[in-house]
Formats: sequence, structure tokens, C-alpha cells
Amino acid sequence: MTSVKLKLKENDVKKIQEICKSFNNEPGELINVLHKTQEYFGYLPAEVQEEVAEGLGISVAKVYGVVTFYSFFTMLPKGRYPISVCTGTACYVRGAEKVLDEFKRILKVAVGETTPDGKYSITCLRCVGACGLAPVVMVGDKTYGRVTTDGVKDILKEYENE
Amino acid sequence: MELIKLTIDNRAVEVEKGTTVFHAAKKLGIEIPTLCYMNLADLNIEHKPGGCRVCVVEVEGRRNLAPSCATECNEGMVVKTNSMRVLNSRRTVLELILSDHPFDCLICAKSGYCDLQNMAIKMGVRSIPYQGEKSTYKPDFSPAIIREMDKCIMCRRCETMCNDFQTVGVLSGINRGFEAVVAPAFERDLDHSECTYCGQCVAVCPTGALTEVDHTPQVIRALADPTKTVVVQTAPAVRAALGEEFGLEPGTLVTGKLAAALRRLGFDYVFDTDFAADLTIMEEGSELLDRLGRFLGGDKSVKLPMLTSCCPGWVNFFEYNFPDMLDVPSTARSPQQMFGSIAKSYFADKIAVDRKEMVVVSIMPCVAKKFEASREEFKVDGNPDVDFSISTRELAALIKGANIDFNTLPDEDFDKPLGESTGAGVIFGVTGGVIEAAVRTAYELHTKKTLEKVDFKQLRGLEGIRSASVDFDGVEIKIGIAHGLGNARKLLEDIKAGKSEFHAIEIMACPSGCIGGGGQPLHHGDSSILKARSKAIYTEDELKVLRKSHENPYIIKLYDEFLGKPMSEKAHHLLHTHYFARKLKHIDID
Amino acid sequence: MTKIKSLADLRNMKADLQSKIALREKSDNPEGRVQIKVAMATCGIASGAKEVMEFLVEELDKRNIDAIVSQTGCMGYCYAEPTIEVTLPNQEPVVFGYVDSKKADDIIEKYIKTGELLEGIIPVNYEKID
Amino acid sequence: MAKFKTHMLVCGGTGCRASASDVLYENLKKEVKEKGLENDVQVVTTGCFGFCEQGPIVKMIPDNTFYVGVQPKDAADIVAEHALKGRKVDRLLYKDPVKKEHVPDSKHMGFYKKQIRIALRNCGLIDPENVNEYLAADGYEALGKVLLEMTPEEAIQIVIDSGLRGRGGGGFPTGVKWKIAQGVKGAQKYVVCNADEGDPGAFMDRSILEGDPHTVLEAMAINGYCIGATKGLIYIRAEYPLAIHRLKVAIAQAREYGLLGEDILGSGYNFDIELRYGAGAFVCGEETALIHSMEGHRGEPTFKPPFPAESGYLGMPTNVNNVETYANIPVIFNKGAKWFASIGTEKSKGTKVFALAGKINNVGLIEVPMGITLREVIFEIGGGIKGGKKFKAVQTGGPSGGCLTEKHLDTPIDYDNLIASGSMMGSGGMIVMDEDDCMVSVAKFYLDFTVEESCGKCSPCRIGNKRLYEILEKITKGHGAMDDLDKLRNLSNVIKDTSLCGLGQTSPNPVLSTLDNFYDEYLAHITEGKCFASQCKDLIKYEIIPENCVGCTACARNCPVNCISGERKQIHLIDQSLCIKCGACMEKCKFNAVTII
Repeated sequence: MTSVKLKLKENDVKKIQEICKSFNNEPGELINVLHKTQEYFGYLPAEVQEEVAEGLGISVAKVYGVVTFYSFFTMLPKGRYPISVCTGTACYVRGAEKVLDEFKRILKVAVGETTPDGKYSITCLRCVGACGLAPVVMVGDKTYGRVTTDGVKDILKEYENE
Repeated sequence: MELIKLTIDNRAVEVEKGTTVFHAAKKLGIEIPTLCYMNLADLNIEHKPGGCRVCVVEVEGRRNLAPSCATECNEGMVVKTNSMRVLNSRRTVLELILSDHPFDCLICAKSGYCDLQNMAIKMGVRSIPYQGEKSTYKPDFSPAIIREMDKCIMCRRCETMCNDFQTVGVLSGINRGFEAVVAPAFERDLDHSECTYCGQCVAVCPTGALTEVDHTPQVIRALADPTKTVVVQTAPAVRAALGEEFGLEPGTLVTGKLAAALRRLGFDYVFDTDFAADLTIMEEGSELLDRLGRFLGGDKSVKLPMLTSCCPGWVNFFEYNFPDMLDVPSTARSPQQMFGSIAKSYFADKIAVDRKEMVVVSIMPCVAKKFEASREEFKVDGNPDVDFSISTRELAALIKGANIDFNTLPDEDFDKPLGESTGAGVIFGVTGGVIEAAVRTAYELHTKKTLEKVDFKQLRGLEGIRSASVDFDGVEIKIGIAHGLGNARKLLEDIKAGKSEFHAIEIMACPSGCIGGGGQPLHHGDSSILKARSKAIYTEDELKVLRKSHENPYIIKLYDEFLGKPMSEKAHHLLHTHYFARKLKHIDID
Repeated sequence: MTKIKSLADLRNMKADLQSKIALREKSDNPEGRVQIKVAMATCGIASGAKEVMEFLVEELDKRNIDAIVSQTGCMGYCYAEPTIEVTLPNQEPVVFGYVDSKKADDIIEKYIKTGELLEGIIPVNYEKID
Repeated sequence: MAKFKTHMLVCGGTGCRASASDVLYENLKKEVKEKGLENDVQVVTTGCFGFCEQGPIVKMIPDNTFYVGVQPKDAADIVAEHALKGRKVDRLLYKDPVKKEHVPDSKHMGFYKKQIRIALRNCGLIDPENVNEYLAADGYEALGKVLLEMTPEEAIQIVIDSGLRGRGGGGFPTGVKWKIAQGVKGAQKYVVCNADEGDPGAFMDRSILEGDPHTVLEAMAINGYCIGATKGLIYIRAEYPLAIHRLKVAIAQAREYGLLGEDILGSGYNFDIELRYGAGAFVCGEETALIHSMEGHRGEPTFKPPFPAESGYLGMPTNVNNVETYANIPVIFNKGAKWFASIGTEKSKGTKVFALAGKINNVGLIEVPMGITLREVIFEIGGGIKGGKKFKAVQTGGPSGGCLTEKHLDTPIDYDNLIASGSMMGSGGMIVMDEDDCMVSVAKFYLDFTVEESCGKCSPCRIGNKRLYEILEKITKGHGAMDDLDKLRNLSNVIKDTSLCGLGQTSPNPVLSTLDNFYDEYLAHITEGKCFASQCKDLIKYEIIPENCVGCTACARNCPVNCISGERKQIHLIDQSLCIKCGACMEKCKFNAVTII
């Protein structure tokens, strides 16, 4: 998994320790701990995983094995406006792939990457359950339904000056 | 016990309840092939992830094929292990595995020993119909182990050894699907992990994914260099296993042939690490007596139990995992390093060779020894005490490469002075042996009485953690023994918690000690081989005239001529070491 | 909130709460129920349709009649407001004009309970209003 | 207490929320207040109505008026017209796609006509965040009855008699599963609700959790009592924030009422529920993988036996059921096993929720009795194919299922018939495809998913699916050979036969079913280099028909790679070496001058 380094500050370490403690430093709570730490840091760089391993008394390899197994966890920071294109079946048959290609073409980054200015990142999402609106794109928490390739430009325009 | 009747390939068989189809078939002489299943029954290691799917069989009434390694027999079960459906599936699965495997078999380090290769031969695979993308990974060259994960077939045996048995926890399955592979955290090199180089992953890997670093070219070069005096030492466990590489029965002792072979390979002096094992007992035994004496005398500052320190995998393990307990193990160096140190001082002086012109090669059942030999603290002005450490397997390759017909070699003796040893030195090769050897000497030194019965059977066996007490003439000495680092961890945790009642503990990283080392001929998951090797070691001990280290005349002479007495300043300088806290932290805190 | 300590407690509580969603459940299964539509356009409201509706809702409930009262737009009989349309199960709808509380009471007691026709029916071939 | 004469039910499901139904709700409340109708009109947020295609939905009670596509600004009209004056707002009514007429209420909508809502009974009826509304709708009645009037054995027998089978995909009889778990001894037993709905295109579990969370809690408590468990865990996708929120609210409310916790309803029985979060792994829908995930491990499945009933969560006896299965439980106790068993077919009782999606007019969530035909579902409830195109196939069962065709339209849907037809029930995804869908590409799409989601533990799934995908890709690129078809078939059969878990055992279904039903499409790709649906980019070429081109430059201006040349009023030309086959030119051309060859 490609990753970005993070230099932890002392209170970052404290935060991770607190999170682990809130789950009784129980190794079985690894996934819950990772959810909470990712919520806090936005991603799970190696440095954070090492602290989590220490906090739960498990090996770093094990933590890394779990992080790389689940698609929800990421070792890369997301863009300020994370773009998620639903590639569930309903969206697929209604043209999600073309929409995804258009985002990739305009932003010049691949899936899983962030633009060099840190503004946008593109990920694929499994079904969000809004199949009635297929194809669906999410930018942060905002959902766009029935997106067309033409609509891609319009969506990006909303964030142009931010 | 409940018995179950079933039919396999139209033949009836009766097995105990809980038996798997795999073992039931074995009972009928049907060898179902498998790549991931591993059963080291005597060590309580059974690995049956049901992942390779090569061992699938047809069970009547079941929708799909069943993995025989994980499927328990039921009353009345009807099993087919060689129907068209099974054979086609098995072949297809094998072809799939091969389609994601490099085709460099001719030059692969595992060639000839590879389970995957053997299976392809057995099944007569002549083409790979399902070509496609292959996994590629950067090879990882550490000081002792090479990882070429392109060759990994995801049997996960290494993970079981590293995590469950050794509790080292360096390896984990990572990623998923086609990208899934076994790797250290963040896919760093082993060199940047907390790997102890115990080599158990190497010992169980069915393919060439995990192999030891090959030092034979350097050895050949040294042997060919007329300016070098090449001295070889060979560890106790080697003689109990080397024969397997030449088709001899497991447990065949080949001590004499081994010495002969080394001589024919061109080593200038053929010595025995057993000599250094005797020396280790002198130092370690004295240290134990010293600590014990002070402890019994009421000195509270004394650390007990004392732990043995001759296993380099174990030393790495406690340096990483118990950095706050570095004063617990004995400071005595391992036999390999004691040998190197003495060879390049005492012996070099004796034959008037500059240490820089002397090359010390060790033959070890171990891959961690490679790392140990490279440690900075075992170098003098940059010149290592042991130049190259090669495994039993590497030695076999050297012998084969030199056109030596091993099996017809005469029995020869080791050279003197560093080739003479006692039975105490030999049993270093098996779990419990070091502490038994130490007891033989410590008893006599402590009680000043002659030990009549030298066999301490209570210290032997294959159980992971054992305890026994020995009567030192009225003083009861409590002894703990562990082999396998997972077992060692338990004893260490007890000490940490102040719960340990032992005076001395022997620890070996590998299952059943050095005879099951990571550098030994592959046992392919058959633990009866380990038992046979263990038996051979004790036989060699019994055959020795001298069975107590302090009775070794050349050891006595060494102290007389050179070291003075055990624990002397010179002995400290040459034969003892200190340990480092090596907890890895990659975190920079601002 | 206090804990519910027994099955009886639970059932009492349910009885109290049932009215909350009864209307939703009833309207999901209108078949077999009396359906009443009150015309509630401006003309209807001006002539007291709201009061009539409230009366109907209250009284039908009190008299244990399983009915659904809904409002609708202008039925086109502005001269006769307030007007209501009553549909008994398996019968054609009937429209009553000039309905006030008293008339509504009559409609309940006679037409709804016994099917007896009353005065004030607007006999037209109107189209059913949805 | 005010006696409301009108209830406005506003859909608060994820789909409608994404179209601002929460703002709409606030606006409706504001308007009601402004018009002084607070005592007459109740505005309620409910769970999903299932008619997601045209959300946000507002349903008016009691006349069942069904407003679709309601925007926040429409609140004023609805209140002023409908609530105040009883006049329907015509423009917001659902329009029948065939008759092109407004439909006055939900009772007249084809979408609802054939539905029987058991699992979804409270979705779109009650406020999911208000336990009182659930209580009013017979909530916790079943739990009370079971705890105080039945032995576990009696209760389990009712579930067995109902004939309910697992709705998560396997179709294992639920009562039997409970009985097995009851029979195993353990210091601590667990009840687990599988809410890791990973099947792309299926969202019934999410809708139930969002629309009626208490039904799942109640059923789990019943399940717990039956097997002797005191702890329940819900394993839910972290990607379902609204469902998680509603579950948390529901658990808190149930605890406050003492419906979870100690001594429930004075019965002496203790039971509580915790949430566990999934983290994006489809394979965790498999129960052993799910359990490993809950224990903090990689979600890799293990060989069964031992089944979770013997050795599950933390090695303890564990019963795992899916959300929809649980949603049926309280009703079975309230209405009786006999009533439940009267619905459906001989071996598949009750109803099934399907997520209708794809090229169909009424995308949404439906609940229909087992035994209904695909034709009824697609053409009556689903309103037929979008844009009047021709029906080609319907994919049921998600990535584990297969593609069914015209010839299967009249087969009654149940577990066994679907398997016999080469597909499966799965979790109930139903994706409809039309003549524009290339079936080789569809198979490839599913394999892409499987390759992505395989855990990698067993060889056939890890490598085999990858090879299947590669062969399919080769075919869609026009490089396929005839022996590739044999390879596809053999590989598919071996993967099904040898894989460790349900994922691999079913992943080749999309390949096998398309091979069976659309063999000619595979052949056309291989022998003629043709894709009937013009979906395979490597097999098509966009060209300009000179006779039709007027030189308007629309195509050239919209080409993202500028590969179309031509002056104004002159015939244009596509440079095939640069064309990326995005189809923009064809979309933009008003003169039918762009064609695919």
C-alpha cells in the first residue's frame, strides 16, 4: 500500500493512547480503534499504526495486515474534497464508469490518488444504496445523483473557488 | 474411544472420531497431496488453513469438493480421492498456482527441495493453460533470510510459525485477493523488522519464497585462496541431520564422515563447535554458580533465574521484546562466537597466523547464526571472529558440488586442539541439552563430589515448557526449559511478573532445539524426523568417554595456557558479551 | 421514560399509543372501512366544513366506528356546502350536502350504522373524486 | 393530545436524504406552523418507501396521496393546497410512464399493487427514531409473548413451522439454525446480526435498519432467549452512517424502556446489544469471516465445520442471521407461523425484499411474496424497461448470482427455482439490463468485483477469478480464441467446486450463466470481433456519415481529445488513432451523423 509519512506530535500519540484505552486496550477491538484513529487523523500512516499496535499489545504486522485488508482504511490522506464514485452494479449499468473516467481525465489522477494540491482525491465506492439516483457521486458528505459526464464539470465548478 | 467407519476409494477404513479424511486416507496408504497443510504433532503445531485446495476430495452427498486436511470423518462417509472430478480440479488448481509462479526453477535456491516443483513433477504438468498476470514483489535480502515473495503460494505456514509458535509477530498476511501476500509491516525488509532470524519460516516454506542467504561462494573463495588459513567448526546438531541430504535415514549419525568431508573440501583445520560448547559450560556454569552462591548467601541484587544465551534467535528475541530484562541472561557468548574468538586469538597465536589471514567458517543448523556472526561486538578492528556461517543445507550443497561421494567416506576425527569435546558439548544440539551439560559441571564444581549418574532424564523431552529440579547435595536447584520462542515468552512474562521460581532456564528458539533449526535439512512437516535426530544426539553423548565439559583436557589446557580461570578478565574480554535494547521505533516525536 | 416492567404494562402502553399511528395503518387498508371525504375548499371551510370534519373524527371514534375521514378539494357543489362523500364498504359513494353537526350525527346513526338513506343526498352522476 | 387529521410522511432514507428530504421535512413543519395547522397536521420522518427512483417521497395520510420528486420549495404548495384545502398538487403526483397520467395515490400505483410488506411493514409508516410509534405498531409484543408465555423450544418451533429461510443468501432454515445453536453448550452464547450488506445494488438491510431499527432489536432478543444468549452484536457497514445513528437511538430507547438490559419485561431474562463496524470487505458477509472481523482480525473465512453455532465469536456458540431475516421474526410471532407459511411457495415461505435497479422504470425496494414471477416484478411493479428499450436480462443475487433471460420471466421466484435456473436468491439484488448491455462486459464487471473482494486465502478464488477476468477482458478486447470458452467453463466449474467459502463457490455464476444464455454474444466477440451492444470499446469505431453531416461542429467542440477535424459547414472526420470512444460526439450530434460500426 502506498503511504504518506506523518510526523506524530506528542498529543497525537496521547490521542492514540486515549483511543486504545477507551477500548480497554483490548486486541479484539483493533478494527474499532482503527475506525476512531482514522476519524481523527483522516488516514492511517505507518507511524499511527505502530502506536496502535503498541497500545493494544499486538504486532505491527498484524495491524498492517488488517489495515490492508479492509478497503475503508487508507494510508493516504484524502483530498479536502474527497470524490467518491459509486461503482455498484446499479450505477455501473447506468454509466458510472464513464463518469469516473471523466473525473480521472479532468483531475489527472488515478483512483486512490490525491491531486498534487491536496484538493481532490478520487475513490470508488461500493453501493451506497442510493440506486434510485444512479449513477451516484459523493463529494465529502454531499451526494450527487444521476451524474452524467457533462455533469462532472458542473460538480467540480462548485468547488472551483474554494 | 469412538470409532468411525468410512469408505475411501472403495476401501473400508476405521478411524478414531475427530480424524480428518487426509489422515484416514493415509492409513490406507493413500497419500493425498497438499501444499499448505503442516502437522508437527509432537510440537502441537497443526496448520490447516484449507487454503491451497490441492487436497480436495469428493464426499458423497456434498455439493462441492472438500479439503481432506480439514474435513473430519463421519460415520458412513463415502470418499473418492482420485475420481475424474477430483483429479481435474486438483490439476486445475495446481495449474493456477503455477500460473502465478516464476518459471526459474532451474536456478531457484529451492530447486529439488520444492514441494510445488515435486507436485508438478508428480502430476506430470507439461503446460500452463491459464496464463496471466503474475505477482511481483521486490526481493528482500536480510543478513540471514531472503524473501522472494513472487514465489509465495500463500500456504501461510510461515505466519503460523512466526506468530503462533514463535510469537515473534513479524509476518502477517497483507492486502487481499490476488494482491494478498505474507509480509512484515509496511512491506519493510526483514532487516527493518523485529525478525529474530530463527529461520522457522524458512524451515517450513514449501517453495523458494523463503530461503537462507547463501554464503557458500565466499567459503569456496576462501578455500581457494592460498594466503588464507581456513578453519571450520561444526555445530552438534549438524551431525545428526546432514545424512538426510544424502539419502540416509533420519537420525543417522555422520560425525566421522562429516569431518572427512570437511577435510576433503580443503579446510585447513577441521574443528568442532562442541569444543566451544564445553567452554561455554565452563563460563556459563561458573556464572550460574556465582549468581547462585551470592543469591543463597542473601545478596538481593543478584538476578535469578539465569537464562542461557547460546541461541542467537533467542538473544534477538529478548533484545527486541524484553529490553528491560537484559541483565537476566548469562553474559556468556554462544559456542560459535567463543570458538571464533579463541580460534582467532589462542589458536592463531599457536600456529602463528595473523587473525586477518585466518578465515573461520561455521557449519550451523541455524540461519540466525549468520546474523550473529555479523554483529559488530564480535569483531576486532572490523575483522569478525566468525567470517562465514553456513547452514547444514549449504554444507550439503558444497559437498555435492565438490564431487564427494559422502556415503562412502571413511570416518575421520576432528583436529586438535579445538576438535576435542565431551558428551556435554554434543547435547547442546537438543532442547534441554545445554542445561543438562551445565548441571553436570555445576554439580561437581558446587558439591566438589563426583557425579555418578550423568543422565538427567528429567530434563529431556519434547514438551514445549518443562520444569525439573536437581538436588545439589541438599540444595534443590529448580530448572526451567523452553523451546520455541512462544514458550520462552511465557517463562519471561513470569519472570517479569516476579512469579518465576526457577534458578536457571534454558531457552532454544527452534522447536526441539538446534536439531530443528532453520538451517537444517527440511523436515517437510514430519516431526518424527526431529525425534530421530534427538535420539542420535543422545547416542553420541553416550558413546563419549568424557561426558562432563570440565573434564575436557583441551579445555583444561586452554585455561592453563591462556585464559587463567573461568570468568577471568581475559575470559570476560574474549568469551562474554552484553546485550542491546533493540525495540524498534520508527516514530519521530516532535 | 420509565421502564416497562411487564407484558401487561407493555399492552397498556400500546393501547395508549395506538392512536398515534392508527390513521396510517387504517388508510393503508381502506377496504372494509367507512371512508368519508369532507370537501375543504375555501367555500367548504367558509361554511363550516372544518367543524364538521372535527365532529366526525371525534364522534366516529367515540362510537367505535372504523372509518377514515379525509379532506378533499371542492366537489363542485358549492351551493350545498359543507358537503361530504361517504363510501360504505362495497357500496357506491354517496354525497350529502348542507352538513352540519346535527346532520353529521344523523348520517352516522342512520346511513353509516344502518344503511338507511337520508335526505340531502345529492343525486348526480358526478365523477368520483380522488 | 392533538388528534391529527392529516399525517405527512416524509421519507428519511439515505436515497431521499441525498436529495434534501431533511430540508423538505423542516420546511413542511415550518409551513404547517405558519398556516396554524399544528394540531391538525403531523409531519413525520419515516423510513424508506422503496420508490427510490423518484425521491424524495411525501405520502399524505389518510388519502394515500403519493408525491414524488418533492423539492424543499414544494413544501409551501403541499401545505397550502393539500393540507389546508384538500387539493392535490398535481404536478408532484407520480406519473405513469406508460399511460402518461398522474396517479392519485399509492393504492393506484403498479409499484405497490403486488407487494406484501412484512419485513418492510414499518418502513414508510412509522418514525424510526420514535420507539412509541414502534410500540403502537405492535412493537415488542412478540418479545413479550415469547419471554413470558413460551419456552425457548416452543418459540423455536414456531420459527421452524413458519418455514422462514435465511434472507442473506444461503436460504438455510432459520428455525433449524436456532435449534442447533440452542443445543450447543457454552459459557456465553452470542447472537449476531449480519448487517454488512456488501452486495452492490442491494440495500434492503440498510432500509430496514433506517426505517425500522427496533424490529431487528426485538428479533435479536427473541433469538437470544431461544438459544440462551445474553449478548447481541450487530455487525454493520461503517458506510451506513444513518443506519448506525438510528440503531444507536433505538438501542438507547429500548434500554430506557427496559426492553433491552436486565430482567426484560419482568421475565428475568437479560439481553443487550452492541454495534460492531465493518470496514469494507464483501467477504465479511460470510459468517466465519464476519466473526473474525468482529474479533479484530482480517476477515478471512475458515472452513466449516465447526459452524459458528458450535464455535463462533470468541470461540463461543454463535447464531448469525441477516437483517431481513430478523425483520420477519416479530411478525411471525404476532400473526402466527401458519399465516406466514400461507404466503409463498412450498419450500420458500413468506416474502422477499428485492432491490430493483438498472434499466427499469421504477428503481426501488420492493417486497413480494415468494413465487411471484420475474415478469410481474419487472413489468408490473418495476414498470418495464426504461426508455421503451428491449428487455435483455436480469441479474439476480449480486456477484454470486447469474443472468436470467426472457425464458425465465415466468418462472416463480424462490430459492430453489433460482438455483435451478443458474442464479440464486442472494441478498435480493435485481439488476435489469436492456439491449444496450453487453453480457460479456457484464460478466467481466462482476468478476472485477470478485477479484477485488476475494480475500486471497484460497488458491482457486485468489488466482482463478483473476484468470477468469483476464480471459473475459481478452474477449472484450477482441483477442479471444475459441478455446477460451472451454477455459472459462472449466475454470468456472473448478472454482465453484474447490473454493473455501461462498464467495468463490458462487463467483463464476455470472460467467456460467452468460455463457449458457448468451453464448452467441461470446461467439460474436471472438469470431466476428463484434459487440452487439456496442459496449466494448475495442470492438467499435465511431464514424461520421458524410450524407448526414451538416458541419455544425458540435461533435468537434465536444470531443474531449480533439480528434475530430472539419471546418464549419464541411463534413467532419474522426481521427481513429486518437479517438477514446467516449461517445460524446454521438450524444451531441443532432443530425444522426455519428454512427458506431
